[in-house]
Amino acid sequence: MSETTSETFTLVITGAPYSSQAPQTALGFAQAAVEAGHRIDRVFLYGDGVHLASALCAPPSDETNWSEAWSQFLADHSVPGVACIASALRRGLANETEQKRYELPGANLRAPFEIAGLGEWVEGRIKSTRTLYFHAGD
Amino acid sequence: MSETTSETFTLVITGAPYSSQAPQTALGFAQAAVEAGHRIDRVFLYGDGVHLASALCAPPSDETNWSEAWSQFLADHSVPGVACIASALRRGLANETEQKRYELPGANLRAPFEIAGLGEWVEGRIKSTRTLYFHAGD
Amino acid sequence: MTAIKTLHILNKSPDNPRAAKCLEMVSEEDGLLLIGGGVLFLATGNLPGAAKVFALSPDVDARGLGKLKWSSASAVDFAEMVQLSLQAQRVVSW
Amino acid sequence: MTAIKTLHILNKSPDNPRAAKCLEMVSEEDGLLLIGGGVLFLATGNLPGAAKVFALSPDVDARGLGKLKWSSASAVDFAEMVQLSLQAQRVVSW
Amino acid sequence: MSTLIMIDQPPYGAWTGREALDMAFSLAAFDQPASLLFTGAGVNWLRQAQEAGGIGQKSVEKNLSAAPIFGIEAIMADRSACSTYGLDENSLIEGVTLVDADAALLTNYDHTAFAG
Amino acid sequence: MSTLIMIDQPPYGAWTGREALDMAFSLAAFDQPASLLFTGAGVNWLRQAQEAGGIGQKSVEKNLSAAPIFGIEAIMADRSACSTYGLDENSLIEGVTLVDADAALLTNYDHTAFAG
Repeated sequence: MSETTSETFTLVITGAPYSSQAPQTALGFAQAAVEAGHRIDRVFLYGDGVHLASALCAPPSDETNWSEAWSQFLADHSVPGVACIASALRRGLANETEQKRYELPGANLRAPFEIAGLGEWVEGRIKSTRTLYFHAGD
Repeated sequence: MSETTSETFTLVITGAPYSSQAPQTALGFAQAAVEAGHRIDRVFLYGDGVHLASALCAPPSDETNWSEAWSQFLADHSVPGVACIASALRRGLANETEQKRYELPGANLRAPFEIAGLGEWVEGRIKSTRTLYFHAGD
Repeated sequence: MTAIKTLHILNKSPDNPRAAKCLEMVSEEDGLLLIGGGVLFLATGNLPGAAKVFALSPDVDARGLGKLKWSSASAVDFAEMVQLSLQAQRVVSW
Repeated sequence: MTAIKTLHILNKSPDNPRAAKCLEMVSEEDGLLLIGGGVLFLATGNLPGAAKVFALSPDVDARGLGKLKWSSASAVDFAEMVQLSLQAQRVVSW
Repeated sequence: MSTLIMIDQPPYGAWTGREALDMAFSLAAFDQPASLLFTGAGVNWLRQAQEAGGIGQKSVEKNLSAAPIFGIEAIMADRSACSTYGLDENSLIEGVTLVDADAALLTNYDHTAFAG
Repeated sequence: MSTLIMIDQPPYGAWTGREALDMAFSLAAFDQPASLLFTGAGVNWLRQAQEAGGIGQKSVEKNLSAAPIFGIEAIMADRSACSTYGLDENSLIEGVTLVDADAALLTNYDHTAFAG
């Protein structure tokens, strides 16, 4: 009965919120996976996907704040959310460690997102039952 | 002799650095326009283009920092650089005014970029000899 | 339970060149799950005949295609998308 | 000084659907300036015969097309791009 | 100083269509003549009965229906693209004019722009 | 656990190609089998004599030439895409294998991914 076996997923998000639908589709998938008794091993933000980890998004009040919604999901289910360090540094996402290292005027990474290398993706890809990608579409 | 007449340009950048070539092509155009004796009336960042105004980009040291290069150009030639407020708020770009208004944990807009509405684009489009767009390509 | 060799998840519209390549690489033993702009293939109709075709309901409804009759595809929700991704031997996100 | 009605600036590769629409909307009195991925049309060769075609040199060189013979297009630098944009009656950036 | 705003990306998957609408509405708000032209997959913005609540977005159908009230001069759709996507008078929202998007059309406007 | 990384976007105009290379090199660094497949306009990454200094970027030609040294198993290019873009043995960088990118090819890999 494979339906009741608990499986693990690594989700890779490469599309930015308010530019693509990738973060919301990924969240719908993640919620359904958890409801079915599976585990999200980790969420890896790559390329433009790192913008999802911004603490400074302020969309209109009648629109979903996807960064906030994802942070809440990660916290509620103890899922690590990792932004690729190379993508993050180029695109202006920094935590306090990177702020100090590169002498930047601030930090804007939203908790509980962390910054780490592509090794996190490689590990997820090896360990999880499935690694799924959520790209920008059209 | 149209070559020696001074004309004005509004440049609209809609592609983000490190995701598209739009900011660098726009800078090449802007520099050539100024060298030919023309004036850049304003630069308007729209959509994903607002990421160019980030103060927190830290690309590898052997790559150009396009945010810094553009800031320098704007300062050197007293050209206003304006990020669309609606695009900026959704995508996590904020100055201190917006930080206070939306109670955000920080601000990341790089000087001399400012935040304003689409009216700045409309005005540029009316007043300038030419309004040119630099979109993400492939 | 349907046997699926590769599940192709397509979120590109029929105009996107990646969509054409995806359809080229779908075999008869594969499944094709349309999400995002990919559901617009239900409007153009030019879908591969052989493979099993699925379409994510919320994306279909958003694009006003909920009332189209599409005999060639099955509507799925996120729970079924999760199941499909586990059933298939491998998943490719286009 | 060349008379150009509309200058079309195209930065999309031949695979991009916007590129096809751009070529459809170029008339004989227009100019077509290839920049970015648009310069790859010099490799595929399927350019409109009638309109004047230009290609931005740094983009051509970056993509390794500097040594191709392209009789159908003229190389321009940024200074000439500025001039072209002023000469034309209007500019459309695709 | 008439402006044509072109939209060739489909709805909901990408944001440029919404941002193109904002540009057109902004021109209209400043009393500048503006028209919209939908081509390619962009014509899918004009389909009736879009229900985007399930993907956490707002439908733009109402915004588009209100376009004439806000001063948008015309909403045009490329005839061949509509045909590709199975759109006709019965499935299109009201107020859309079918046109052939060709070189001649562009010459009716001083300025033509995409949002991205 | 072999992985195929696909690249269908041309060089320099967009970043996903570079980010796909980083994924492949990262797999190789962790001793995971990885191959690259270039399709569509992506085959233009493989053209000889790219000089990207004029656009403020680095050419990836050297990175790609070094791929076997870093442990990348194969660099493949879709035959028909190469033909579309006028690429042949004389204009391609060394070490590229021409293949037909079809359904059968995918079944050789446990995992297939795009960078964006």
